[in-house]
Amino acid sequence: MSKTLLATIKTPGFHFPTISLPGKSLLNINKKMRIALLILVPILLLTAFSSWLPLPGPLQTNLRAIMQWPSLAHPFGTDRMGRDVLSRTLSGVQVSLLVGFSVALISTCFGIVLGTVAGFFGKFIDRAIMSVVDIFLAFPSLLLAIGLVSVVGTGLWPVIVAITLADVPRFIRLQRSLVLSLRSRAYIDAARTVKASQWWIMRRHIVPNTIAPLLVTASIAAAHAILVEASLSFLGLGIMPPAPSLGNIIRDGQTYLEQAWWISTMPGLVILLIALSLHFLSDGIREALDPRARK
Amino acid sequence: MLAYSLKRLLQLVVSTFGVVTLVFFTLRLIPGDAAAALAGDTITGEALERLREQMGLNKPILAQYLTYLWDLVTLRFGETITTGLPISGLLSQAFPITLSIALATITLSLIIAVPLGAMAAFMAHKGRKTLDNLITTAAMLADLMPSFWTGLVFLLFFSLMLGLFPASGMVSFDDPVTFLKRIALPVMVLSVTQIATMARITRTAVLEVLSEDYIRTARSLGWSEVRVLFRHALKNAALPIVTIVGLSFGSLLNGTVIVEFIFTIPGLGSLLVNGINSRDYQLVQTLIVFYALFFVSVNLVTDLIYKQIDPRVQL
Amino acid sequence: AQDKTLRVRFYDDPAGFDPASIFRIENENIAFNIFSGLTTYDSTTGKVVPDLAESWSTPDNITWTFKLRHGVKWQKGYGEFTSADVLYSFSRTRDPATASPYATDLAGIVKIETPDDYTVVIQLNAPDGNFVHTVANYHQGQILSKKAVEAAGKQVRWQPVGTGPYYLDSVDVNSRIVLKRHKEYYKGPAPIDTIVFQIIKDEATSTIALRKGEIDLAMRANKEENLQTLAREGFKLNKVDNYAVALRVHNLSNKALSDIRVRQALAHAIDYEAISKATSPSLQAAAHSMLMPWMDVYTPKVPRYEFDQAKAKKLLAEAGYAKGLTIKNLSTSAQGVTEFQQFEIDYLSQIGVKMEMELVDTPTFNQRRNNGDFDITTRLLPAVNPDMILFSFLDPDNIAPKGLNGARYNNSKLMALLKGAKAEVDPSKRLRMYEEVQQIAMTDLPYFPLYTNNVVWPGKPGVTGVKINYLAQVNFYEVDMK
Amino acid sequence: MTFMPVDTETVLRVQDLHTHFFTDTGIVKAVNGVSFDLLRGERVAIVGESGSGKSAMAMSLIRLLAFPGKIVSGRIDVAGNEVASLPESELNKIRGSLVGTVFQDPMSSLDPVMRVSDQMIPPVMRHLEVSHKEGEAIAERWLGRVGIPDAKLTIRAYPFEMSGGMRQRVMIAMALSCNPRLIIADEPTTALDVTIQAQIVELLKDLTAETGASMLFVTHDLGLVARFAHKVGVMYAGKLVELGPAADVFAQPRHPYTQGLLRSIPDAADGTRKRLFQIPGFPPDMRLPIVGCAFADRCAAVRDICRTEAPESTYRGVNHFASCWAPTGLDQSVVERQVKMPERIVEAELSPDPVRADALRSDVLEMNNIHKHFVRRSILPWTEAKTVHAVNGVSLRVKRGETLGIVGESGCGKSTVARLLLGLEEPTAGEIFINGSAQMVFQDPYSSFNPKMKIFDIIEEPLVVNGQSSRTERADKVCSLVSQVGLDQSFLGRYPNQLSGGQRQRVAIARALALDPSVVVADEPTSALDVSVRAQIVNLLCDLKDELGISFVFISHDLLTVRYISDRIAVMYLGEVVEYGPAAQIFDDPLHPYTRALLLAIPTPDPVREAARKIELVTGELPSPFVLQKGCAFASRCPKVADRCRTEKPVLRNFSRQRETACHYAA
Ligand SMILES: Nc1ncnc2c1ncn2[C@@H]1O[C@H](COP(=O)(O)OP(=O)(O)OP(=O)(O)O)[C@@H](O)[C@H]1O
Ligand SMILES: Nc1ncnc2c1ncn2[C@@H]1O[C@H](COP(=O)(O)OP(=O)(O)OP(=O)(O)O)[C@@H](O)[C@H]1O
Ligand SMILES: [Mg+2]
Ligand SMILES: [Mg+2]
Repeated sequence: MSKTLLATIKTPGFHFPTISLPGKSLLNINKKMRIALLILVPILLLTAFSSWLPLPGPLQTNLRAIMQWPSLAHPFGTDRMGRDVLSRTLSGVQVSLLVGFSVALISTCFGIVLGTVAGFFGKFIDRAIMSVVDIFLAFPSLLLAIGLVSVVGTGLWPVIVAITLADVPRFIRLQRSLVLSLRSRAYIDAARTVKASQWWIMRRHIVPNTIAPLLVTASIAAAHAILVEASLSFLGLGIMPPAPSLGNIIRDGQTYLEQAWWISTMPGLVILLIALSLHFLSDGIREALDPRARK
Repeated sequence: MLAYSLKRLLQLVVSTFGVVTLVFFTLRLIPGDAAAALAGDTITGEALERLREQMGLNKPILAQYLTYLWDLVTLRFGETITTGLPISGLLSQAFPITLSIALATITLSLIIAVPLGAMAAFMAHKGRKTLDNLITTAAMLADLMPSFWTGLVFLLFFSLMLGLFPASGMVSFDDPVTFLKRIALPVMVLSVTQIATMARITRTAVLEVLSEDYIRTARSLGWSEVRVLFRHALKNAALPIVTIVGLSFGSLLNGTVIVEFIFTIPGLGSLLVNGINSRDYQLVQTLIVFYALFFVSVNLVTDLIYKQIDPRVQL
Repeated sequence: AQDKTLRVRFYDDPAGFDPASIFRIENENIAFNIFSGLTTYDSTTGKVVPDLAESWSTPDNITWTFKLRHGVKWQKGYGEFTSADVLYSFSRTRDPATASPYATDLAGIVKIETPDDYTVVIQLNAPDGNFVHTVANYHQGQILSKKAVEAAGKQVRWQPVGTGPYYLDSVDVNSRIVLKRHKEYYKGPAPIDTIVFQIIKDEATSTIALRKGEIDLAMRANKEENLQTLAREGFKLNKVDNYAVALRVHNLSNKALSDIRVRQALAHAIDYEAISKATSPSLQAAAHSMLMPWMDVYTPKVPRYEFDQAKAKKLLAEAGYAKGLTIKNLSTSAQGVTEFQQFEIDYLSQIGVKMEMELVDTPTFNQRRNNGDFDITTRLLPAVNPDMILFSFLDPDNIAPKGLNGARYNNSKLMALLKGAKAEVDPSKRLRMYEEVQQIAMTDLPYFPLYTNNVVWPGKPGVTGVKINYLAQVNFYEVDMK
Repeated sequence: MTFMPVDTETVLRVQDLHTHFFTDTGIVKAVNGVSFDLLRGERVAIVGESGSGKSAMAMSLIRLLAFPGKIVSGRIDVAGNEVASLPESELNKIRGSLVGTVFQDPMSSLDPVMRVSDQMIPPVMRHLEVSHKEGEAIAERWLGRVGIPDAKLTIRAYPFEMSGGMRQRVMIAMALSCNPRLIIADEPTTALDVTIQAQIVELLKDLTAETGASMLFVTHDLGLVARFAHKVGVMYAGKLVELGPAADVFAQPRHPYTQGLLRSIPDAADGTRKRLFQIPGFPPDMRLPIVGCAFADRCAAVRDICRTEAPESTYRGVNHFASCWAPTGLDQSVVERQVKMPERIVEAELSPDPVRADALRSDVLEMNNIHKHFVRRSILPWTEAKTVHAVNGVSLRVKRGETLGIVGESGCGKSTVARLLLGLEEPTAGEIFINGSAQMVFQDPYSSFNPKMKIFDIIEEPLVVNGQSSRTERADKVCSLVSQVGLDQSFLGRYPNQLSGGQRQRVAIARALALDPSVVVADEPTSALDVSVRAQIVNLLCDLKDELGISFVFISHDLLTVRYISDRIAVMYLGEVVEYGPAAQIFDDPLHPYTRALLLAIPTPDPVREAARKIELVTGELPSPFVLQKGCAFASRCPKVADRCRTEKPVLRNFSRQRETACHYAA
């Protein structure tokens, strides 16, 4: 009898009332994610296929088309060097998203590992990790950024590393506090009573339940990273032109705010859209991950 | 209480030592030194060497480290390498400025953000989503404004067009009105992001509290919703707000470089960046010790405020 | 009459005003107004004119006799200026204990004599026709009061005492420097009583401050868009053209760059004229020589490199780089990648040269540039003395890291000509020799002149007499305001 | 129906009240046409299944519904005020003054960051229009009246400085302080200990009688109803299906649901164990339209008309109304179907069959003089750390197939004993032997599941971590486990939140059985459950014990259930066992004064017996667990305390062959 039962578990006829894996079904349930994707997908598509668009390259200067108003030929106008702002924005989106996602991803990974270890094992390990975290928190992130840039030069990776270094302590703290609050949950005890190993408990019970709040923080961190990159480039530590990032386009265009507002405003709007959709996306995923929200 | 403070102080000493050591060696890992920093277009290599010697940069690193530690212990901050000015003097000039800007920013932000956040939470709690969405989205957008951008826009608008605030000038405490006018713009620029963060935190915290039982109790005693919101809900939601204020305070002390640059505010941020840019080891190290001290003091004060707000908090 | 106060934007940090260790042009400009030299530069023509020395003479460019002005008073009551102060000042700079980077500039002095209070005789180890530049009111040429220096002790850089038109009243390193006029200045008191230098670092803020009337004059503005706004609104753009030339330094120990055809190809590949015109017509112009047109030894008769990408490609192909090559350009992160450099990158990419920017922070940049640790980089040396430029850049004795010859250029023929020219007394012969030097340099192209720099000090229309000299400095004695 | 004018004696009149929650997934019709009157001084109890709309109805009365709840239609008249249509500001004048409210959880119902005085005095000042000083006097007087010893001092305290019972007293004092005419109490004692609960109930009873206030209180506990209420209203799916005088309803319930509810409680008087009555099925989804009688699907007396037409509320006796098509509800035949339960094992011990007795005599679990001390260190290094003697020398044995019940007040160390048994805590001293393995069923099944795991994974987990068998074998085992606890396999793919409370507890039990344990420790496994569901779980546990021969350790506040399920009982007080013996004997003849007080405090679901009973309450609060008592721990509250009790600690000693007690004067 039990053999046939097993078969029923595996057949599609078996009743799984709600989604279990991200996929088509996720889109169905979640309004927020749909809004987010509605914004994000077109931007990403445009970005990915920007070379197919009838636009000049992002680095292509044109001395005869300096600071032109937005027009059909240049939907976002042109900048001080006659480059097409749309084309630059699109390629800036790639860079900025890379920065944002890498920072969020790396920070989250470090946060999960170190925060979990600190919170779960407590005692000496906790104290050791947290005092290092405190040191990093008291350490001006700017100095880190400058140090890094001086040693390895400017570029994408130094920027990502610099921002990540400043973010990681926060993630560790967050994860630790989440773990601390989870550690006393009844289901952890329940797992202990069946002699589950520490490793198993961390992997199966603690970490999955910290993902949702971490995700929200990560999406904020991603949006912030895009901005911090802009500020770093203001200080000459970010991604350097002519390579465009949303940050440095805005920063460069900022000086022409009176003469040519579009140079910084248009990519600024794109950042806002991206951040908004990241926010919705993370919120949506969080809801989708939360079985409690399912009825 | 005193004992608690002492314990925190001990913590401080340990972590400061860590920070100091880290900073000392990080700084020296960075290529270029004070002499190189000073050298502009015109200085030759030979002259540089002479300068380096004069600045005491030729001594072995370990010797420099020990001297430095000893100076710290004996509370001698010394002089900057590049300008020969006493560091304590620079600090005592820059710190009050930064502090007042930070305080003003926090105050302004709290005054605006807390009612906004509370309103948003209240509306969300009542299911009236429009205003909540409006505030939440506005906060998100404000959070995303880079300060170099808002700085310029504010300058153009409030200073040039409306003529309300000066764009430059001495930052002096002699005349409070002038002083306030002078720091008004930087404070406004810094507040934009602070308001966004605080409003968001307030909203989340208040929203959580609003569904607590004791809120219902207060309502059942006949208090109006507004009174319940501001007397009961806010007080209970204060812990996360205080936490974020503490963190903001820390970041306002070292994270305002851009604003200080734009508005020519001679604060700690500029001091630090100048120090780093001119590789003035002495200055940077001292500043960082100062930061660490301040950081821990803010934490301490935050904890004490916790205790004040929520008597359940154990110190 | 009411006391006049001039408010001037100052864009850097005050770093002290000891001539022996002064750096950075803004600080130097203050020192320029506090101190005097034996000679100084005419603000308009750039010619060397008398200052503390009323006259001078030399029979052989080796022994120089200066007759000093009588009755010149030190600021802050330090009494009268005499030849002893000259002796003291020069000896102080030369003293290794002072560790002055400018000691080398005075290294040629063998002996200084002061036969009386108003005569100074200086003997050099080799003939130097341009020695009057060395003793001009600039760095090593500025004369200090012995008494004042000794009184100030370690704080000498913050307590400068000179004989110039203004004395230092107060410094707040964070926000401003206040100069007051020296009432006993030997030419008579300056028209303005107080000059307040306000520190405003951000260009945009400075422009707004000027437009709002918070300052009267901005020391140097370097953003074209701001200048246009100011001009439109009726501000006066006080200006000196061609103050210095920005040179691209080609490191000749780099394999590709050691090939003269590659260097010439780079020169042909970019339309420098168009870039300057398009991006900052008021701030820069295309350059064709290492020297400035206003220098007496300047010659336009040097090879020119027209914008011709076909030719550039051909030259590259001949040098064996038909497939292109990559060059690293060392630059400072403080400045970022300038628009000019972005254009260069774009133009060079069209002939298959990939110019990669190596951006490092300023101290690192300075260190590496001084050590000659780069493929190409940029250097701009403001100087009035042509020898200063030519020797610094071309003399093999000055090869990095010892000196500024970052290209590591070593051409004995050119050197012989240059040394000869420096010693030559006959003006026409001298000029011809300088011409030949310039021709060789522009053919070999160890350095390529990217553009000449203009300096603009925008100010209110009522501020008059802002004449910027070729060291980009303003003599505030001449400035007045309505 | 027309709305009748309210005479002076009628304090509350509710007429055809409809309250809906407008959620994203549909409109929850929580209250669906409720009408009743409440006279001056009358106490009405509202009982019913969880989710039947009791709270929604109660909160509607003063319009304190949480978003998205809304009163849709109906009239509510509180002493002449039309609450449903009153503007908010007018309503605020009624709240707190005309109507006082007491909520369920005393721990969370007081503002944690405000002193009692700041919460109590301002409403008094406002509603009675008195000065601060007078207000303070009034507040203190009320605190005194609710039995708070040092009112002047206590009023300065923060809620966290008080015990739960004290806090609930403060809540009551607050509710009464403005002389309300109506008190609404939503499960005012559910979160409290039996002994404290009894105190609070008596207090409310006395005070309402004294002030003439009427009272509406919501509860799950039918025993309480019997002790306390004049009238009972039974709610089911948003409707009052039965309403009548308490004695009448208990004696002659007319609605099948009421009848089922009353039968699902173990009978305190009955020595023999019958299988508890279970109401099958689940309450209807209140988002869907209900055709006919909402109870039809679960009703044994269902007939055709029930499925098409909803029954009106009809007269069934003096003031007694019920909504059912059947005149008397269930017929006897259904009721008789209750099965007899297996006999208690302790009796068997005395049986002559030597083989069986031998097998029974083997202990599966033995605890010898176990101590567990928690040290609470302050952050200050030199202040003395406080030690909680959570378990202070407990020795227990559980035999194979036996159920040991542990009862005792909150904080007496029951859970700690459970955790020690499972190895979740290390004992400070003493030894524990387990023959085989122990597993646990937690109080709140929901929180004992990882919300991110599916039921299948939850049950499978013990098998996986113990490296048992292959995937397929594990799946087999999981399937057989769920069917063992009476669940359908379709639940395996769900998440815990998609299950009802009873189903969750079944899952928890299935999981506990996965590793074939010899002992299952159940720490309050039914206290988070509904009365009717509780019966199912209790029945299930009894069945399992019988089928599998597993031993149980059953911890509960619910003494009736403990008595029903246990073979032997240990009564704990402040970390010690004060009485130990066969369940029936202890219940019938308690030896220790504490046991006696505990038993007296249990309300029985029988208004006649409750009315006849003279309730002697223990007074006073639990002593602090931080202070180790020198003499008998119960001395401070014991009615029979003598000098010897304060100086000499009584030890657990044999009283008779099967009974042990720790009292100097046990007779
Ligand atoms: N805030 C809310 N939002 C949506 N639905 C709600 C809300 N509060 C209650 N409900 C629904 O209204 C119905 C009645 O709930 P109510 O709280 O009145 O039940 P109850 O009888 O008090 O149950 P319990 O005994 O568990 O307290 C339930 O189906 C519940 O799911
Ligand atoms: N981890 C712990 N740290 C400190 N004290 C604890 C801890 N666990 C329990 N205690 C204390 O030990 C005592 C006994 O607690 P326990 O939970 O065993 O009581 P209980 O009888 O289960 O109560 P309840 O009926 O409320 O569940 C209490 O005073 C409690 O505060
Ligand atoms: Mg309820
Ligand atoms: Mg317990």
